[in-house]
Amino acid sequence: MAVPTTSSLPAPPAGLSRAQLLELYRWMRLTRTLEERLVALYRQTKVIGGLFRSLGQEACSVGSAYALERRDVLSPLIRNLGSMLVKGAEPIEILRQYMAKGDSPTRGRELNIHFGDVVDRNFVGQISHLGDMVPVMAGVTLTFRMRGEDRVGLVYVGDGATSTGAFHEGINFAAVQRCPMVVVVENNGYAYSTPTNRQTAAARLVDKAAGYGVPGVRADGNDVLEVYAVTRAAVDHARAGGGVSLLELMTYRRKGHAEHDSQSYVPPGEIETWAATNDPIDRYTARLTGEFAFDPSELTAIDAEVRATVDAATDVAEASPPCDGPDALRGVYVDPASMPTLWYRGDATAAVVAHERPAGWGTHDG
Amino acid sequence: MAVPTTSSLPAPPAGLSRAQLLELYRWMRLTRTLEERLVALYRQTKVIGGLFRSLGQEACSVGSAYALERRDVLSPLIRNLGSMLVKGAEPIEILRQYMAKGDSPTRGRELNIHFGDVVDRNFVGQISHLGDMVPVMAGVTLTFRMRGEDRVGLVYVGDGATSTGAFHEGINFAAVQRCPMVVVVENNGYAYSTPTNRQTAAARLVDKAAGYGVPGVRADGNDVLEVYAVTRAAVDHARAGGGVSLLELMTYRRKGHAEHDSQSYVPPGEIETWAATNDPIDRYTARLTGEFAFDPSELTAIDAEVRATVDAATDVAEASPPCDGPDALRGVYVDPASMPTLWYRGDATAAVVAHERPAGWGTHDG
Amino acid sequence: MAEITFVEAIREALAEEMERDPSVFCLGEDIGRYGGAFKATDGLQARFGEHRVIDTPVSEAAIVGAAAGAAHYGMRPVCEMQFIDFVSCAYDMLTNYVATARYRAMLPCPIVVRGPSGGYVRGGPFHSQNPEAAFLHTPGLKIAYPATAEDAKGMLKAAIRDDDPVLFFEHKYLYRRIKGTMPAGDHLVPLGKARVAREGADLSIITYAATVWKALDAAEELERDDGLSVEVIDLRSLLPLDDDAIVATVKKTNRVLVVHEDTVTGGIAGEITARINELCFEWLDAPVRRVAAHDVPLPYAPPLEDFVLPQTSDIVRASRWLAAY
Amino acid sequence: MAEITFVEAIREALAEEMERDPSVFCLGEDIGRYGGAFKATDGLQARFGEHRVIDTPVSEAAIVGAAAGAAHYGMRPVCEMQFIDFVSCAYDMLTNYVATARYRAMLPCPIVVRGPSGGYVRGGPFHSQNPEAAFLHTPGLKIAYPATAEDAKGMLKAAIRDDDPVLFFEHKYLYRRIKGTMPAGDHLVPLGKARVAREGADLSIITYAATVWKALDAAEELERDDGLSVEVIDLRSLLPLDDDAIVATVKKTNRVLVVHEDTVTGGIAGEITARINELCFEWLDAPVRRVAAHDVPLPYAPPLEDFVLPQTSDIVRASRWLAAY
Ligand SMILES: Cc1ncc(C[n+]2csc(CCOP(=O)(O)OP(=O)(O)O)c2C)c(N)n1
Ligand SMILES: Cc1ncc(C[n+]2csc(CCOP(=O)(O)OP(=O)(O)O)c2C)c(N)n1
Ligand SMILES: [Mg+2]
Ligand SMILES: [Mg+2]
Repeated sequence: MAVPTTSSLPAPPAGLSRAQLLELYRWMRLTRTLEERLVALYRQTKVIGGLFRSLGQEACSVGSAYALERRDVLSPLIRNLGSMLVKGAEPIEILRQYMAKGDSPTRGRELNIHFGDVVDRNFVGQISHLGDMVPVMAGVTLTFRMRGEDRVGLVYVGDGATSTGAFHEGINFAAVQRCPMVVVVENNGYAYSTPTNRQTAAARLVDKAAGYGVPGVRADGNDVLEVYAVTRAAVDHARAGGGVSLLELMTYRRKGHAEHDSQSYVPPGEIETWAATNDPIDRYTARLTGEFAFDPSELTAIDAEVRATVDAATDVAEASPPCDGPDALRGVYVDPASMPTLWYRGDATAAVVAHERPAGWGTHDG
Repeated sequence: MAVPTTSSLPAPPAGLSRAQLLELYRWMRLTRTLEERLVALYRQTKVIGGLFRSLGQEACSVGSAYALERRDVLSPLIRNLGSMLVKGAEPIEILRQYMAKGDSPTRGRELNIHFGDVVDRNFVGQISHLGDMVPVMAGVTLTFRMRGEDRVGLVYVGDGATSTGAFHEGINFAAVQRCPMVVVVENNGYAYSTPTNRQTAAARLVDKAAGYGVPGVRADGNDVLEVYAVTRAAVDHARAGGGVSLLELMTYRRKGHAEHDSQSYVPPGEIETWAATNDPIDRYTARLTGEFAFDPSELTAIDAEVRATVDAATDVAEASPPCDGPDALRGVYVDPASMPTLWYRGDATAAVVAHERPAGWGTHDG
Repeated sequence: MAEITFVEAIREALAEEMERDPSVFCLGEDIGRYGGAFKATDGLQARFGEHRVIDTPVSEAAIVGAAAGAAHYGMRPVCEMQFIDFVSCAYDMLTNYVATARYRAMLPCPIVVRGPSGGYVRGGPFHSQNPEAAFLHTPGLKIAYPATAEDAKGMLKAAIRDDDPVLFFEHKYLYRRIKGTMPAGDHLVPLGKARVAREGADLSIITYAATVWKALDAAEELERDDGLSVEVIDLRSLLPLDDDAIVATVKKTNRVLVVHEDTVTGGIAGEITARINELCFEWLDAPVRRVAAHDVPLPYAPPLEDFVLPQTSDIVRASRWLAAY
Repeated sequence: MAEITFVEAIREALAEEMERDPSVFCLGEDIGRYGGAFKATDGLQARFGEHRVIDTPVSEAAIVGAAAGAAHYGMRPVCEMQFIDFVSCAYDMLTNYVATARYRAMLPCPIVVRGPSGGYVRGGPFHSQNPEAAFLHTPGLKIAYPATAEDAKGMLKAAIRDDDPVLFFEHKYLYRRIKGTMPAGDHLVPLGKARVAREGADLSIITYAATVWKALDAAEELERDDGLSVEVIDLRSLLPLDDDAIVATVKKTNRVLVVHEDTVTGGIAGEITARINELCFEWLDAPVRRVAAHDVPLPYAPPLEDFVLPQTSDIVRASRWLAAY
């Protein structure tokens, strides 16, 4: 896969302050450092289940989420750890969740970064089924439009997820309803082992936009400022009542689908080229210290602070209690709030005695 | 809704002979006459279930199906009676099916024109769930490509059906696989009561083509020769290994969704305008007798022959036997070929006596 | 109070709840200006506006998914499936996204998915379905299937107010054939509670939806011709099932017929039989037996449909078997 | 003959059938070059070519629909769901299109839809499902769920040759944990036939898939500690169910525990209980009882998953109850 072409030169820091430029850097660095920590914990078998990396894609998550206000709603996928951090998810939550701790955001019910908070920080807990979050976010943003609230929603899909019926139904529904929604297609070249050209015959995923009657923009997903700028424009468009936009962010998945994946299907050199020439953090670092004249020490200070933050969170997470089995029965419904424990969990003989029988029913001897 | 714009002037009779020009006329006339007969039978309550008309859309069905060879496969929808006739369905089959006769093609299992023949005439029995036939036809045509057979498939969808996930998944799959498949979107302005602009925000349904990386053509669906020409080109393209095409045929549904529908939602005058100025049979008649210099008597002779055919078929269909209840249990599986009749169909007391009990099990007295 | 039909009861429920609570809104295909394929939402768009009675594209997964999203942010959406047969297109969304929302992510998801279901109407295999059993093993969902106009109204209102997602099946055979007089005021019928549709002492028929009426006809006939006293239990809610009501009738009559319109294999009668075994096996004087549809897709032609679906005469014969056992 | 794992048995079955019959082909996500998420199709694309081992877009409905279309025209497609949890996205296609094809339109539809299912692997709610019960009331489908490597191979080969559509569940917990020695030659195990996994006289455990192994462990423990002789029936096929095998074991032991990994409510145990009631109620010396998962979406954290799913100790305790009854 070739290095993506940039549709335009990076915009100047689109109304961002210098502090914000550093903040973007910090979110990308935090994403990467936290994921590296998760890899270490995974190797120690402390992470339970698969581990999904966004290495090399951090600019997509961070740049796009940064374009949202706190009241706006974000729907992340497994490679959007960075978006969730920007939206207010805490490293400790991520760590506890990956380690299946009893005080994790889902109390052990769900894995990795499948969790959300629609009350305060406004990101929605995803499910695994690809595409399903698009209709859901159509409904979230329909609500804002119906109630006249000044809020926008952003939903991510991968190149693979664009093939799902749910994606199609959701974006079409939202487009007709002019929902204030931004759909970000994070085209990282692969869906698991399947390259994008086996996923669709379309020349560009953004070519789908016209079929839904919405504007479409393709951008360099490894340029955090460009990602921010195009997302910000789409968010503004949505906020102004313009409805749905489709963004295609060109990036590259440098790690396997999950940690276990050997990436045997990737052409030799492809990963190395991207790593060497198109790492979003490297590129941004160069710009910050070059074009924007930050002193490198400002960035290393951030790196150190991030590492300390992740270290501290790791210590707390490791000390977190495991889940408690019977808690599994709580919270399926509001009413009833708990499901009963099954009949055989207890003393068998006592249960036979307790088992109700009609009067006159004798002890049965087979 | 405005009269559709024609993307190009009608082609001259695209390699068609004069006999074929008359054949096209006959299929359209047969479609309309047969549907009118069904309306009469419906009013006599001899048609069981809903009745779906293609009045004013006959050119879409006939012109497109006429572009196929017998070995090619067609997947019709409820408004494609004309296509099925072209593909070899007999009026008697249609009549028996609508009247739920025991010798109908599905032996009473399915209704209206939900039936097929994949052995000889090559059209596939549809189901009601919109969009589902698109993946199915992707598989049919994938098979032809895999086996190197010189066969093409054509699948219809309505404007409404383009909103389904199945449509999206099916056309995308077929496009990636370069299946020899033509997708015909019959845009008749409505899905039940929903106008196309509430179905999609896209300016034109054909704008979806680019999103699947396939060529898209919009054509005047009420010009049978144009329909034939664009379909023929797409079929040739598929046959030559070019893969999927998407055609949008602009037409208008002059009757309600089904016979019971009052069309209260249609703006006043809209139906009348289409009927007066854009009836596909009227337009074709004018061309045949004008541009192609057929004598009107040649057409009235066809009309009479068609009427006689439908009359004769009606007589036979009316005399056809009804279905036989127990036949319902046959044919769910190849193995077992029949399902058992349930236990209570028979004499209750005898069944109690016959009911097996262990030796020594006394008559129970409650 | 005048009698109204089942479908009018549905419409009243929707109107009353939309009136009462501005967070209630409806979405579905052709439900707005047209008022729905069965006119269940007739007049609601004129009364409540286009943004509270939304005509959607033909996209069942999007309808249900959007409802879920709206529900997370405080709305109480009511989705219409034009025919409940099309809920299969939203199966993933319902079973994976909606049903698990609260459990996996503490997402409130108070939605109702309603639509016309059931056979006896010559609708053929795709306009006659009873898909309730497919959802029975999905914790997080509730399932309602009323048989009377009163319950249709009272349970739909309860479903809309319920904080959990509810699948609400409306038997289209009953829409215009069944009438009822609505209790005055805010008429609510709680979910999860069965109803004794007819008291009896000799045997029990446990059923729901359209076959409640067939069971009542059968009970009448059995009383008249055989002198049998048949109790008919209308389950009304299928998830949760009203175990207390099931146990009570078993303990009373000791003989049980479970009747439903869905196929015998895999229908809800299996679950009911298992619960009876677990909760009150010792009270049984005969095996629990099922009357249900034959295991075939529902065919369209009248003689075939009549053969496949359970009829009153089947219930009568099966009851005689049980009584004679 | 060397032992091979369950997943290798699957692969052997696929390879042998593709070798034997050129109309057999595979399609699914990442099954080609990558060999599938669980490597069930590893090496098949290299051996049989790209057009017989097809990597598809992420489109379960299209995978199943395309398989059906191919089957109408003489092919025998084998679809892989990357995880069986995603079969929900093809629910409409399977239950409405595929299952009815022969009945409604005389369309041959010999497809197999296979994929890794089941829990005990910390996969969480969307990578651990057992959706078999959702398909049980769909006439036209067959359902296979083998527990041994031998059956995995023999039944998959039989499923591919079957002229009807088959859902084929492969428990991922067994993929690499269970091994077997394949019989020489063309090893076929017929669909629709259960297997006596262990002979016994005092009580019967009827089960399938991963819990067969837990039932066998429990039987061992009960024999050792309680002197109980427990029969274990491995159903293998869930649709059609092997009534003869069920009746035979009931008549032999008179006490039945039905065990499965799916939730208790709406799981297949209900259907089995109903059939026992209908066919051999009079042979029961105790109520039929169920051991199954708690009625919650399957949680991910080990203590939660362990609590929710049936464990060997649960089967032991429930068996003691039955024996003491
Ligand atoms: C409906 C559905 N089918 C299959 C899967 C299995 N699956 C998980 S991730 C994945 C690939 C996703 O690719 P893409 O959308 O490009 O996202 P990426 O992993 O590249 O970020 C697949 C097929 C799924 N989660 N959902
Ligand atoms: C999946 C699905 N949802 C809903 C329906 C109900 N339905 C039947 S026809 C129809 C409208 C179809 O409109 P369109 O596709 O434009 O075809 P037309 O009737 O105009 O030919 C609807 C919504 C259906 N058949 N399938
Ligand atoms: Mg990707
Ligand atoms: Mg239309």
